[in-house]
Amino acid sequence: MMEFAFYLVAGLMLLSAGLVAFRPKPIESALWLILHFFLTSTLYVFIGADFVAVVQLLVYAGAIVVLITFVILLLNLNPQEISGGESIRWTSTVLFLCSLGAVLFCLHISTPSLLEKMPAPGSSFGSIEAFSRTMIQNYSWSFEVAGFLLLLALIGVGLLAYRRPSTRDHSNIENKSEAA
Amino acid sequence: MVDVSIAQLLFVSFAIFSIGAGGFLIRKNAISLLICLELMLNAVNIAFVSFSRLHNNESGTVLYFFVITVAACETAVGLAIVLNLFRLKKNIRIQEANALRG
Amino acid sequence: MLTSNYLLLLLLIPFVSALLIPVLGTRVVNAVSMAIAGLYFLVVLMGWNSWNLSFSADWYEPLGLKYSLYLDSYSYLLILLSSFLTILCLLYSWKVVEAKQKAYHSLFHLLQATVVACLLSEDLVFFYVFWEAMLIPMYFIIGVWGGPRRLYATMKFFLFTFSGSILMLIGLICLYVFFYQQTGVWTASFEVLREHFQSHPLPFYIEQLIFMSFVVSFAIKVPLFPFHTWLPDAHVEAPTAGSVILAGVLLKMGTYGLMRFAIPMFPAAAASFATPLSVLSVVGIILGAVVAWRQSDIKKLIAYSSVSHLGFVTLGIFALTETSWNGAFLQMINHGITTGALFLLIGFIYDQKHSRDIERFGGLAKQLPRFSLIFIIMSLSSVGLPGTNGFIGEFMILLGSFQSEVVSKLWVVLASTGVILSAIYTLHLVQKLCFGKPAEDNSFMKDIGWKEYLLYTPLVVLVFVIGLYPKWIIAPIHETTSAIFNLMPNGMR
Amino acid sequence: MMATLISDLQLSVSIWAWPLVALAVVIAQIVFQNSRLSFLISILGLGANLIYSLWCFDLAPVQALFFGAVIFDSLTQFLNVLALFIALGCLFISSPGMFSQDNFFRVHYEQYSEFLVCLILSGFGAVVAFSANDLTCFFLGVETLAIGTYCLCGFFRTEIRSSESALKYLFIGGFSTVVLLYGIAFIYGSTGFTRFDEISRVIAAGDKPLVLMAVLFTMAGLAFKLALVPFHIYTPDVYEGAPTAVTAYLATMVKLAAVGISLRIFWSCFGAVSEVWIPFWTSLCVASIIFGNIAALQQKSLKKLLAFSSVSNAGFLGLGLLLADPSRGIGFALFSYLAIYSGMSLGVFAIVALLEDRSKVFMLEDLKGLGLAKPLYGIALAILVLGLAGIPPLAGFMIKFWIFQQLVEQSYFAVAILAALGSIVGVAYYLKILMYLFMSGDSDWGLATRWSVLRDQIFSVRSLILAAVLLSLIGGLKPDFYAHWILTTFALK
Amino acid sequence: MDASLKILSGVAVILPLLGSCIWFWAKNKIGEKITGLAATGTLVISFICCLTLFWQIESSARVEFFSWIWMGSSELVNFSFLLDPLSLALGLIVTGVGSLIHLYATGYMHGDEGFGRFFSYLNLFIFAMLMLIWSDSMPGIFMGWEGVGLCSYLLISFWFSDEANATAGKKAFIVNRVGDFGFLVAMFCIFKAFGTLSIPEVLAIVNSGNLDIVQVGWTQWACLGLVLGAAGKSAQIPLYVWLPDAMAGPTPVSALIHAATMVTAGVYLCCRLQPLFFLNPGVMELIAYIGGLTALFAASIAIFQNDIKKVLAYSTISQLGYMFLAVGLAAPVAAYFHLMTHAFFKALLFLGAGSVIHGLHHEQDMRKMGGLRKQMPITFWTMTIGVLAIAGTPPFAGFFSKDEILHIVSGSHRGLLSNIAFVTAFMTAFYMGRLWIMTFFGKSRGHREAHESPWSMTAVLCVLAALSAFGGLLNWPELWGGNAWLEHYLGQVVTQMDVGHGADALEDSLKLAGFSSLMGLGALGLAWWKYRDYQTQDFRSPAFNLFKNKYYIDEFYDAVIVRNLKRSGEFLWKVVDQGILDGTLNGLAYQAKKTSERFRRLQNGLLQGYALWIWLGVLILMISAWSVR
Repeated sequence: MMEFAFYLVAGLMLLSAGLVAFRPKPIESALWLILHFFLTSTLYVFIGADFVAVVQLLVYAGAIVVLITFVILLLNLNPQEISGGESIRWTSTVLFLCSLGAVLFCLHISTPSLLEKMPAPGSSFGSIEAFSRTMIQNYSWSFEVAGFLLLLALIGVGLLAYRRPSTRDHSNIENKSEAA
Repeated sequence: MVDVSIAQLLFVSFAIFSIGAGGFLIRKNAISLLICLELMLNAVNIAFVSFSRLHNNESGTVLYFFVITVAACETAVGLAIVLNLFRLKKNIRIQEANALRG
Repeated sequence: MLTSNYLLLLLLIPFVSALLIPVLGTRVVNAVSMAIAGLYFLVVLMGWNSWNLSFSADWYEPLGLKYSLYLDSYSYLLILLSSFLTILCLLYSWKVVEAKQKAYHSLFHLLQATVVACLLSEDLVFFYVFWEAMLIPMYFIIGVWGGPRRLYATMKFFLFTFSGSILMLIGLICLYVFFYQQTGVWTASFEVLREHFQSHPLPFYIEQLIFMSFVVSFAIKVPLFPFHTWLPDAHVEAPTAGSVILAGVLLKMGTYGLMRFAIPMFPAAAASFATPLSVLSVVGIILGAVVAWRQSDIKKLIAYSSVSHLGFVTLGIFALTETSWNGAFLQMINHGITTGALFLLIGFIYDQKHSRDIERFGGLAKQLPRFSLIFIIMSLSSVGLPGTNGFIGEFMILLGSFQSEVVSKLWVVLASTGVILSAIYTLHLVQKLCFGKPAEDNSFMKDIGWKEYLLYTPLVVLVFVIGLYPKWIIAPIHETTSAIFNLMPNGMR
Repeated sequence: MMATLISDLQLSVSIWAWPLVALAVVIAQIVFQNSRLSFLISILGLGANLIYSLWCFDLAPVQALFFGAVIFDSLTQFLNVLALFIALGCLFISSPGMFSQDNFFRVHYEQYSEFLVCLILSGFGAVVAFSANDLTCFFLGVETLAIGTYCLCGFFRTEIRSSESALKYLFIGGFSTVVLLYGIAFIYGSTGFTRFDEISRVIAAGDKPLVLMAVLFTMAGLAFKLALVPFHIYTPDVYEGAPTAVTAYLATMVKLAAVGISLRIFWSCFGAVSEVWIPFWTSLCVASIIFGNIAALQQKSLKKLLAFSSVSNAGFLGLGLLLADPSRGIGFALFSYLAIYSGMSLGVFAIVALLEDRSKVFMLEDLKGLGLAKPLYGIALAILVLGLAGIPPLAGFMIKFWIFQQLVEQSYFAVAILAALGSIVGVAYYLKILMYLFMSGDSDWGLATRWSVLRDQIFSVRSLILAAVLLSLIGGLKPDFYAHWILTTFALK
Repeated sequence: MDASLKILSGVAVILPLLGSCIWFWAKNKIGEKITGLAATGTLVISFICCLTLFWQIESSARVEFFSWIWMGSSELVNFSFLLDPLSLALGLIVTGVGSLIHLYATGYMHGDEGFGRFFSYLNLFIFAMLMLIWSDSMPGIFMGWEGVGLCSYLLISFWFSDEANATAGKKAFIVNRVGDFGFLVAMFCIFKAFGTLSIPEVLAIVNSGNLDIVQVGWTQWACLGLVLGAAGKSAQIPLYVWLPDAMAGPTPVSALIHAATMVTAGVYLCCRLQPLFFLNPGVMELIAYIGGLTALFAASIAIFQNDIKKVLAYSTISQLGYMFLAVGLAAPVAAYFHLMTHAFFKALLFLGAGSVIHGLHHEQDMRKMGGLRKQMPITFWTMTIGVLAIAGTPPFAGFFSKDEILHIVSGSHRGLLSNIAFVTAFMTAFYMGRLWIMTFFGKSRGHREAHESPWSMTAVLCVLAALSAFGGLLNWPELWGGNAWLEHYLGQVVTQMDVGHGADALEDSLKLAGFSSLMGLGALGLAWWKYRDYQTQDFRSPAFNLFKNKYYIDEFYDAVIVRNLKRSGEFLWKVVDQGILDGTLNGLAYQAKKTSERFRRLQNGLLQGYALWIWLGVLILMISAWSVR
């Protein structure tokens, strides 16, 4: 039963992934992405990583996708902007290469030791406590670095997107640079 | 709690990655590319979590966390850049961003 | 007797002057650099008969690289030649080169410096370093002050030579590393390596490979057929003084390398390659001569004649007999004198008429008798007329090669036909240039004056002094030759 | 536990001083809103860090800090010093815009402080990466570096080229990040650990099924950072579009981090299975040397040409990495190459930054006559370029020489020869730059740059150029000063 | 004694050298007359030196000066002279005839702008010639050998403004170079065989007789090389072609260099190294046949020449053929004897011709002459003597020398050769007669008023006439009660084939002499009959075109050798050098550029294209990993 459920979820994941990747409108893909993340968290539940599943929902579906959607709406792209019908040759090449990659991948990982079922995890696996202990102890340094990474991202975004009101003659610079 | 083999999980992960890669390679506007990037990172995350399960330790989970952190940052910066480019070019068609060719 | 600091002096004077000249005032550049060159020539003369000096200082100790200098008569004579020719070149360029004089003079001194450093170095890596560094000043001299197609020519010159020497680099690194692996000591000192690899020879095919890597690099510089095609272009495009140095000094570095490094290091391999290499030399002799005959550009003609002459030299070298080596080395110097003089002479008329087309001249013997006299004398010395220096060299080379065990007599006889061919193209040149009806538009040309006398007299004198009493120069050459041959295995002698 | 934490902090000051400087800049910016002040702070902070880390450069046995997440050994310290030098250099290169009255620069340099923070924090990322003893640190460091550079590339945000380069770098970088993440996932998956020492222990213990995948994906990811063929494909565009200071940063800092982390991954983790990855890695490096040099031949844009040259140099770096098995203590070639190459390319990019005109692409033709109009810049550029080409007696030659030497020593003969051939091709385009500099005949060097007003009072950049030139000269003529440092640092023989 | 020898020979050699250096510049300073006389004076002095040497040295002497080529291992070559009958006799002739001709030239070259240059070359020639005949080492000889070649080159193209002269000079030098090539190879072989190049040592080894087969083999090659060299210098088949063109030079030059002295160097060399040739009878045979053929060949051409100097040139070749014939038949003395007499009468003839030309303002075509008997009597009479001498009419010099050669030939029982010799003798007499008659008899054919030459020329003519009249006394055969002085004198160094003694031998020789002299007179008579009232007609039937065109040999050489050499030059330059070698290089460069261009186009600026590349890289890695696994 559970087996079937797993396969079902996996199949749905692939399907949703396909929709995410190949729906013409970005907004659609964003929405499909949310579904995909839901399915992913289900998968995590299946393999017993409950906490991860929660985080997946909160952070990914909650934060990132919303951010993306927001930007999409902000840009409110006109249809001819997004209807980038890609040439079929290009598509087929890429799809071929990707499937080739998948096949190779399978060839590489198909060794008996990997094919047998995974042993049942320890009782504490996936629990918040175990996770946070590991995180705080062994990975404290990485944690700090991650903090600085976020700071960097913040400032970087400011560098790229933020404009001081004091800036006077923007427009002409832009025109100039477009002309260039 | 199902018992599956790591190979199956890896296959799922890599299949999603391939799909994401495919989308990444053929979509025409920058936002979709970002989305596909997210898809791929998610695929990697599946691998991490599965391995974490396989080895029955939390390191994989930790990696998962850092990956989503990075994903968030990349998305943010990426969106900022896309915004900027949109300001400059009034479109975000990737194939038109080729001022540096040759 | 001079101390080993003398070598440092030899090395440093040109380097310092190369750095000094750019900061001088434009007005005095000519004079000062001439003065330095003259001074340097005197300093070099001072060292006559005091060779076998050596000097050594750590360059990079952990890998056993040393600035180790060694002065034997070979390197001494070439240094003498190059300093001598440098004076003449600067003297020639006195009123001729007006553009960017500082850079010009500085580059000539730099070239001198690199050449001297290359000749003095006993450490293989050090030798290689300056062997390559030599290219840079020449690259600029041709490229900046050269003719219309100078960019192509200088690029060809640089790349051609560089690609050869890269192979040599791999070869010498192999030696250097093998020695380390066998003894646990890092050194690139030629003497040490040679002794070691003669007592503990490498597998023969490896010896041959490394030897060939050296030979290819040197052969490109010489240039030996079929690597000679850069030479005509470089000569045609180079400014006169550049051609003189190129022909007089740079080409000699190749043969010098063969005699001083490649063959002493691997005599057996050399013997095993003697036949193909001497055949190439003979081909070079004949091809150079016959092609030279067909040229209408005078400089190109002389360039091809250089190919032919240096074919004699390499033949003498690969014949591996003492006589032929003495002859070969003497011929190197002769070629420096004669061809240098010819280039100077051609430059003299080129600067007046701005044409090198052989057909546009004629009857100069009437309008420029003094010029023609010197020109004919030099041509005869390049033909190898007995009594001039050319004969001694060619004669010793051919005689020695004929006695050699490793080279078949047939090739030597074929090479001797070069005597006929050289007469053909040289007399062709002389006739076109000096004889025949005077070309109507030569009338404005002026004959050589005191400056040119200053330029050519020493060369003419040398032609006859070496031609009639060569002992004074062969004796020192023979010292080194016999030293090298004494170190060769008995089979070689 | 607390005590160990504190002692670790004491030990690793030179690492976490980076983000401290960044924070200081942020605060200063918030308070004073003065980009010059922030510049001063960052210079002082990094300088202090540099002095400090040179001051207490201890060669104590390897210490793993922060529960073994960070490894603070001589490699970390050495690379940290280099990273500080590079960061300072790039700050210098980017500084002149501050003083510009020009509209373009005024607009962008209003956010100079953010620029500084990004630069410093990404530098911190680099340090974290090569000081990592743990997959997470490694990954986070690499990503910090990457994201920082994405932002830096887009610094001139009103300029399409700059934004585009940021866009490309981000997307392709993100793609490669995924690949790299797969590598990490497989490392973790095949061993179950994230600490390098444990990983290596497990891998050495016996063959794990996924190790091969781990090697392949990690290699792909790192090859992207190091810009090896075919993962170099983004370099020309990104280098072209990015602000020149950032280009310099990409060409030096990113490669530095990549080399450091590759050392750790390949030799510390995969040391036991070196026979698995060495063939792949070697072929990548050789491909980049040959491809990069050939591709550069026809480049008209200077920065793209330099991008390709950096590709070929990355190939040499990769070879150095191949030869730098720390367990056998033979990293000398790699480290000297890293140091000298970074110095030289910083110098080159500094000159480019001085001469360039952001409003259009910097073409090779724009160099025409520079050597005559501004001889000092011309000569400096010539020296640096010749250094990159590896012409003796410059430092560029010595580092290549050591690479070749170790290749031969570990008997990678074919690799050595291929690399040599590649560098022959390379010389051609470096010489082309010299041609444009000196041989274009006309001295009307008319590249109207926005900085022409203040070009002559930029002390910082000129001092940087001077330093690079001196490094390139002295490093060749007297290599001891850095070689000894490296040797003692790594206790190499 | 030795010191005096050294000084004498040194002076004899050095004076002309110094002279040549001086006259080149001096003429403008000190004027023509003094220059000419001084130049002649130097020659006279060295002639006197030679005479004294001739008296002082009874058998032979070596005079060492200083070492020349020093090969490091051993003193190889010295500047040192070997003064023995061979060299002394020839030295006398060179300096003697030389000084006469210098004197003549002062008159002949009067008013030429290159006057000083001319004498300096002439002196230089004497120097080189003395080096040639006196040096005791092969390279020494070679130095002189090439030196005379150089001088002949310079003198032939003396009036260089005319392209033809320059070309002729070039031709002479290059053809000689071919010979010199043989000489060089010969030297190498000799050194290979004996380890020395000093002639006395070589001859000593050869005469000692203990040679192994290898050495003999080398000597054979050496001899062949020497034959080539001699053929080049002495204008024998196949290298005679330069001599006729050499007539482009001033007439005194033709007389001195191309008749009396230089061209005989080959003969001298063969006599000098006679023992070496004795080792190789085959080569001797070759020499004999070359000589015979050349004699006949050249004579047959001479009959049909109209340029007076060309006739003499071909006759010179043919006479040289006689000498080679003698040498080949191991009769060096005879050869030498003929060499000397020939030097006299041929110089006389040339100078006579020169005086005619001079008198006719540089008209050389015999068809435009005629009837000069009255206008230039001295020239006429002296020429007459010369003609009689060369025609071999007793008792003039030519008679004895030629007769001796004929005698030897007929004695050597080689039917072909003896026939050739006799026919040639007949032809010689005929064409000389033709020349004589066409020039001096009949009526004058359209030339302007001729005048007798100045005393300096006529005087010389007289002296030479005397010499060629009585030169035969030098070697009055013993058979005819003479003392055969020359034979004994040279006998010290060379060995002459014995021609027999006794009554029957006498009878034979007398028969022979009578026959040959009658033949000569007959030929002259024939010529008189044919040409006495010569207008403009000559042998007109096309059957003679072959002879008129000198057997088309020049054309043949041009077509076969020169053209092909040129063509191969073009080929090597255009095809091999620029086509293959440079082509390969430029091709490589071009390919590199094209590849680079492709790579550049590969940077199409499309982000996803780049991503695809990276993806491909990953795939490639995976595939290769899979395939190696």
